[in-house]
Amino acid sequence: MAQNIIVSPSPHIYKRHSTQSVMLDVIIGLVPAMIAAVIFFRTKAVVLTLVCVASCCLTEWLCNLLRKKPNSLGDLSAVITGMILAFSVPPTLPYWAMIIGSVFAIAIGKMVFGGLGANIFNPAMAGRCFLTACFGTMMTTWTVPATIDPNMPQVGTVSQVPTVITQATPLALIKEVIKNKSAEQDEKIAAIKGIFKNMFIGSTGGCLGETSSLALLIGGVYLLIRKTISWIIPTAVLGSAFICAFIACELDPQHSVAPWIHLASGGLLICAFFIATDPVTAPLTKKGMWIFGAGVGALTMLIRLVGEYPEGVMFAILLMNSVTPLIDRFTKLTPAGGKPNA
Amino acid sequence: MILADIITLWNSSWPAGVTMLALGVGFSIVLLIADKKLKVKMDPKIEQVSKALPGIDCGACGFAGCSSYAKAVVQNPEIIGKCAPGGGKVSEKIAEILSLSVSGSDIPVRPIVHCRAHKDDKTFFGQYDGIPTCTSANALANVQGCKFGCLGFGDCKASCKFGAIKIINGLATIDYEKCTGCTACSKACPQQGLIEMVPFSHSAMMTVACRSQENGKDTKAFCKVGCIGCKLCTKQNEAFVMATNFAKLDYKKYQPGETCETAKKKCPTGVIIYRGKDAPA
Amino acid sequence: MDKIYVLLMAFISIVIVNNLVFTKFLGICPYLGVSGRIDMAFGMGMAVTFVVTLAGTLTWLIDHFVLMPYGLEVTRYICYILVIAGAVQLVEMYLRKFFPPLYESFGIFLPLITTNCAILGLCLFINLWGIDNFIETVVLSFGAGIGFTLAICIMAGIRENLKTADVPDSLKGAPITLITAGLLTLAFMGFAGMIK
Amino acid sequence: MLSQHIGAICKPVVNKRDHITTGQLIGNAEAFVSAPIYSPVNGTVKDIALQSHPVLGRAEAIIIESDEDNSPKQPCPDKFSADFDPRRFLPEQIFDAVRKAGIVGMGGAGFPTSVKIKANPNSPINTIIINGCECEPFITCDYRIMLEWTVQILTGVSLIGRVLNCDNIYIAIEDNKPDAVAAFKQAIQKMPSISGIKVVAVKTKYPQGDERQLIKSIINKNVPTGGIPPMINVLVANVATAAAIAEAVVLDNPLTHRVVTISGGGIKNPGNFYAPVGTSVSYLIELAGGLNNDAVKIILGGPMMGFAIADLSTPITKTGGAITILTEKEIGPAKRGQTPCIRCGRCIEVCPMNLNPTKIAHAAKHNLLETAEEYYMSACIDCGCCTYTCPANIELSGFIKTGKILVARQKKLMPK
Amino acid sequence: MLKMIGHYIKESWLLVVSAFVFGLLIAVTNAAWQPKIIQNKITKLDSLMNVLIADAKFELILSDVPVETGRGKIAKSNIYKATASDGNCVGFCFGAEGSGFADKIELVVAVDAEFKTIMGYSVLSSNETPGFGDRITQDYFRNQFIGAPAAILNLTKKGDDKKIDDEIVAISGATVSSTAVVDIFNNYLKQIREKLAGEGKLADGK
Amino acid sequence: MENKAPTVSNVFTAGLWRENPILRLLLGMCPTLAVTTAVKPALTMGLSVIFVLLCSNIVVSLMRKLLKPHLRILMFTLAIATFVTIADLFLKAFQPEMSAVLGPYVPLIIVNCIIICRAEACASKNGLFVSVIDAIGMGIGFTVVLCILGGIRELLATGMIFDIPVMWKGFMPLSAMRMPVGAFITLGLILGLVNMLTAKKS
Repeated sequence: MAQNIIVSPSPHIYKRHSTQSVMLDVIIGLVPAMIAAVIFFRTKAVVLTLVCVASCCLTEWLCNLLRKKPNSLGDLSAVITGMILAFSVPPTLPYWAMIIGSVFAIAIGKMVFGGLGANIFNPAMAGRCFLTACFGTMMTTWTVPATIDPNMPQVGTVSQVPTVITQATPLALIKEVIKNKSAEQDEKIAAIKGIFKNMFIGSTGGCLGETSSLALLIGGVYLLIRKTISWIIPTAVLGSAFICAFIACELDPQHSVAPWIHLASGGLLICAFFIATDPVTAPLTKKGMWIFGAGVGALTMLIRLVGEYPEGVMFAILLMNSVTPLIDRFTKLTPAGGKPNA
Repeated sequence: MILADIITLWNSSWPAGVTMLALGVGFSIVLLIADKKLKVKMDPKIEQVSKALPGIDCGACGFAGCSSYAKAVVQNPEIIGKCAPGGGKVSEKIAEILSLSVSGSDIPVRPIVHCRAHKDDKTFFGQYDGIPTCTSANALANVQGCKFGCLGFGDCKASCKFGAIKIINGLATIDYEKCTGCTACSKACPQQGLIEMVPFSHSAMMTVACRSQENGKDTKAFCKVGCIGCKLCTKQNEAFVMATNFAKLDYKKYQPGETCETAKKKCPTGVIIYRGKDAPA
Repeated sequence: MDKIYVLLMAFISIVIVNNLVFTKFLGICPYLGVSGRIDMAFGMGMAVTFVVTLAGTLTWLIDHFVLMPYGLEVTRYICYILVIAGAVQLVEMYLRKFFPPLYESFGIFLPLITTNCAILGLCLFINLWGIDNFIETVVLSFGAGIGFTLAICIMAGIRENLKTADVPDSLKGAPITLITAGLLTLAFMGFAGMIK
Repeated sequence: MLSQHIGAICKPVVNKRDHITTGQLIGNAEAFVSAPIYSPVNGTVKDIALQSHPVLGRAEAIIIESDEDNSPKQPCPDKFSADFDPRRFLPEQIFDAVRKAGIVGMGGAGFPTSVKIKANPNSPINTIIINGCECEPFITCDYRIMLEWTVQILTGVSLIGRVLNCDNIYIAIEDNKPDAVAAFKQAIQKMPSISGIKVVAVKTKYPQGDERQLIKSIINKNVPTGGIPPMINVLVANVATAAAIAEAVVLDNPLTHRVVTISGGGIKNPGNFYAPVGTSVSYLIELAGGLNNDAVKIILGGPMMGFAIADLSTPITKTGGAITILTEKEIGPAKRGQTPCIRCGRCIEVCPMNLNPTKIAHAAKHNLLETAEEYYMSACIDCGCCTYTCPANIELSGFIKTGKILVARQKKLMPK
Repeated sequence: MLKMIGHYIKESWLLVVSAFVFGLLIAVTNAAWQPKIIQNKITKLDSLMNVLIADAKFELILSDVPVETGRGKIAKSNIYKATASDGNCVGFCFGAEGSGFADKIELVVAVDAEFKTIMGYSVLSSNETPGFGDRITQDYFRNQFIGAPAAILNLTKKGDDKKIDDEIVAISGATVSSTAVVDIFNNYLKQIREKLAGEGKLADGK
Repeated sequence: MENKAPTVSNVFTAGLWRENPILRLLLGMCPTLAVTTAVKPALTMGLSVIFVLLCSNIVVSLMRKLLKPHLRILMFTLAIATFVTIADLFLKAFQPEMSAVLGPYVPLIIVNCIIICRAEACASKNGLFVSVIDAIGMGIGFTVVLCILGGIRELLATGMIFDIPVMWKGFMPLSAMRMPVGAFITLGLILGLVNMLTAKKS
């Protein structure tokens, strides 16, 4: 009988899309932020991102080689990890530190769990956390974007220019206001309020890809339109962060800034659209997504307002990642017909 | 002088000694009473296993203490070998206790695969392109011609905790040196009766390695080495009995001897073979 | 009010910021061992919470009313371990005899706890921190138990997911659990500095 | 083929080399949940042996060699007229006729219809839904008979209503078949004796033909998980079944033939055929012009839930309404291989049963049957939507099916 | 009853005897090494204080002084008086503690005899984050305190860390730890001064 | 297998590799993680464990014939706690710095499963000589792993070993290695490596 006849379980037809196409969408969504980063940080942004993506891919390739598994670079997830990691570090970070972060992100954050789909924590955020733990000072030193100061040190000159011109990020300023109840607070709050427009466009000090709210919003809307991400998580993250910031503002208007400044600053937008929506590490069910998003938003604000670090996104993401299995478990779906024998 | 030293020492240290003494006395009483009054009756097998375990309640096995693990391992022998402090010796001991309880006698029970068809011996209609496990494949028709033989995807191999099963060219083959008779493979195999637990009264057991219920013609069409139900062997020795279109060996009646050898020789498809540790190749 | 604030802060601190598992490495053995399934982990956590509260309080009382007044500090460790072991054993028997369902759900974990260093560790830390307030001791002990429960439940949730993951063979079991715990400590770093 | 339906397997009542005629009883079983089998042709019993079966692999069958002078049976919709009155028949009469004719659910499950229409005083049926939704893409057999046998179907429908004493009847037809809807509406108007039959157009989407989905879309009720429609006083019957009932009751013909759709890119002349039950697939393929060169998959049933076969001597059964022959192009990207699950949740979105397929499938894959059951594996209806939609090409429904088999086996091994 | 006691003795004599023996063993060891342990503590404290106030002898003048460390918490502090070889009081040292980033920070603080200038501090124990908070043990941070006025200290983020005044420049990335140290100073200086003044031990306006 | 008289080298190497308490048996994790920020405390800890292990094995081995089953564990605990107290006093008296660094992890040796495990599995069944060898083997196995772990962490976190700088100039220390995360991940990877090696061997 015909040997070319295939026998397999049903179903016998499949939809025409793949993991790769889903990931490609995310990369496209990150492009506006990339463009903004290039505008503000010039070649530094390009090289940092390239270094990061390259080392992520290389690490993944090596890990697969070591495990004698087929190469999994094709799914593009390593590229996304590299991009997000690059976007979430200050542009001054030396390349070798970047490489350490990337290797940690892919090897420890992802490959030890069995590669894509099995990782419990968002690899990029794990990498960023590790970098913060290792090089705290470096991770909290930001250069002024090239658009503000054209003399900003270019690539390769970091070591030659002894004092890099630094500017605290809006978040760091906010933190200072909260922590030091000193006399200059009003002045500082005014300063923060003054740069809101800059923050929206992105010409403030900050992490590579996190400064421009506009670019991130464009990317996020693209993903939403393509239905690559669910609208629930961004809404929950931003909503709960807004509520927390609002409460803080009401309780202590002296030392807090308006909620929208919090939303527009730092990594909250990239988190809401690109990191928290990472399907691998977010809950599966709709209810779970609401809880997850709200948790991320609230924890971010908690750390920003009460904790030691100016930025709380990475910790909030990792913390919520860690409880994702529990959320999944407690938001278990009930079959359409109700629970059996109930 | 020395005496004075000793007295000072005694003076400074007797309270500690007495405290310990009191503690010792107190706890030994509590424990003795507990031992007497709160002893709970246990399944003798569980008790045996408990005794074999180190009893230090370290939790390394993932269970709540040694007694919990003992209980679990008796119910589900597949989780044998989780006691890290005890190591291999304890696992062996538990396996011994459990395998005794399976056979109920001193004769060890070991699995026999009732199929001897390798890939080249079988007829296939098409290519199977589904989940590569026997259970999945068995749910479909036409994965291979013979519906009763070994599918060769290795569900049994995956279930074996001792690495005693190999799939050799599409046929599950048991390494009787490593096998402990835990019955996991016979439970994992989707083909009914294909892997059967057999009392190994001898180190090499004769067997009719086929369970095809097809009539002889179809069996022949599907497999080069199947039992065609010719009944020749049943005429030689009464341990051979007929089932639906195939002969099988009643292992309880089996005694190695001349007549069995004749039956083996007379079998037209050579489906009567030896299995076991000392099986001739 | 201030007192309550102090107690509350102490509680949050021991549960999150100074979590025994993540910062003091206490109770790692059961953390690796019993975190395979959520129900078991939760039972274990509850049992630990119960015992640690009991043990922390008892040892504090013994320390302050027996050992210190009579200058018997040198026998402290022995007293601690024996008190813990004894208390655990008694509770276990009591439960088994009078509350069998309760025993089934968390009593079976009790013998395991005697060798859990979280218990003895906490007693020692309370001693080291020089806590001389009875209520604070109770709160700290209870909080330590809750912290352990939190940590082990999170881990159990993660491990249930990891069961179906393609973790490299050599990393299966304890290694991957340790690495996960490492990443968890990274995450918990975020809470640092929240408690003054 | 003696295993044609759910329930007790029939025993042959003829012997090797017997000569039999069309409509002669050849297999029967005493059990309640069963249906007799009749010969569709005149011929000689060649053998009683194991034969390929789409589900069971090999099953006992009566192999009949057809006589040469066999004149094929023709469908008989013209024997039914609009002035039919179901009150001519007593409920018991209808029941007996259905039981005797060996009618089973012809939509796919093959549950003996006689059992289904046996009135149960504990849960009286108050709604009857006649399922005119094709169960899967590619299949058009129900559509054809709805257009051509409209009156016969309505006769059958009214008989079901009569036997269950229920006149709240819906005929559900997908909204991409307006002509079928119109045909029924027209026919109903012409039939004075029947009342209470409503024709409903439902959304065209897979798996609309599943009885649970149908009940949900028509009367917005959920069948309890693990339960059956009668639990919420609903009966669902396929249009072909209704037609067969009409034939059995009015003309006293046993069920020996059915309409089979042969379709897909792999066949030369796709179409619907009125074929004797038990005809081999190879014969039908020949009838439809033979296979194209690029045919790679032969499926008994539709592409979503059908059974792929390779042995073309497999006969069709009472339940098998279609043979689908797919080319590699039609199959889609399956050949690209599986990639890891990225937990995107698309399978959850499409699951008609509101389950968590990825969780269940992964648990089943790793033999964590308890976990799989915790996530209600048994509620899965095997529709295959999850596998269809998975971007990682994971055979979710395959794993779930395997898991269900394992659970069933485990229950068998450890009776409690 | 007697039988039970007999049974008991038979079962557990070994335990009881060894408990007693072990108890004695510990006690003897303790008796032998305890003086050394106490000496160690004193030596450590002395050496720490000696770094702060060189060439002085230290004498415990007040022990277990209750100090409020904020939010109603009470800590106990020992105060030592430093006497130079000429017999003059050259300053005071006291133990001080407060909550740091991760755990308690314990310091030894030295002030001059008039309680006007800080003479420095040493870290007795801390469990601060390595690389950040644990820099409170490093000289560049500690030196800011030497010579600073024994009044309220302020913490700033930027400034000259070489200048000696009441402005303390925080360790970058470790604001909490820096704040903790400054808070300890602000807390203790006031309370200890009051205590000493109250006891009349302060060499005021000499 | 258990009937064979264990040879000295057999017993000794068991602790070093085949049944290494940390790498293979996963016992005594708390000190392994907590005290390995550097080599020195790791070594101190290891030596303390060797001492306690040795003493308790000797005592248990001597008394093994007198032990009553249900009082056995209590007896072990008592002996172990005693020796731990002695070790603690010794450190306080002669290594005050290390004692401060190790803090409560020294008394926590009491609940270190290695010791009670060896008492139960080896000393209560074997003679004095075997028990002593076993204790030394196990203790050294424990210490070596502790030192390796401490070494890796100290090297990466500070660029030093035994407080002597060994890394190249300009090396940026990875301070995360000194934090808990470093401990967990390093040990996890080492365990993975060991599993890989053993899998290859067999």
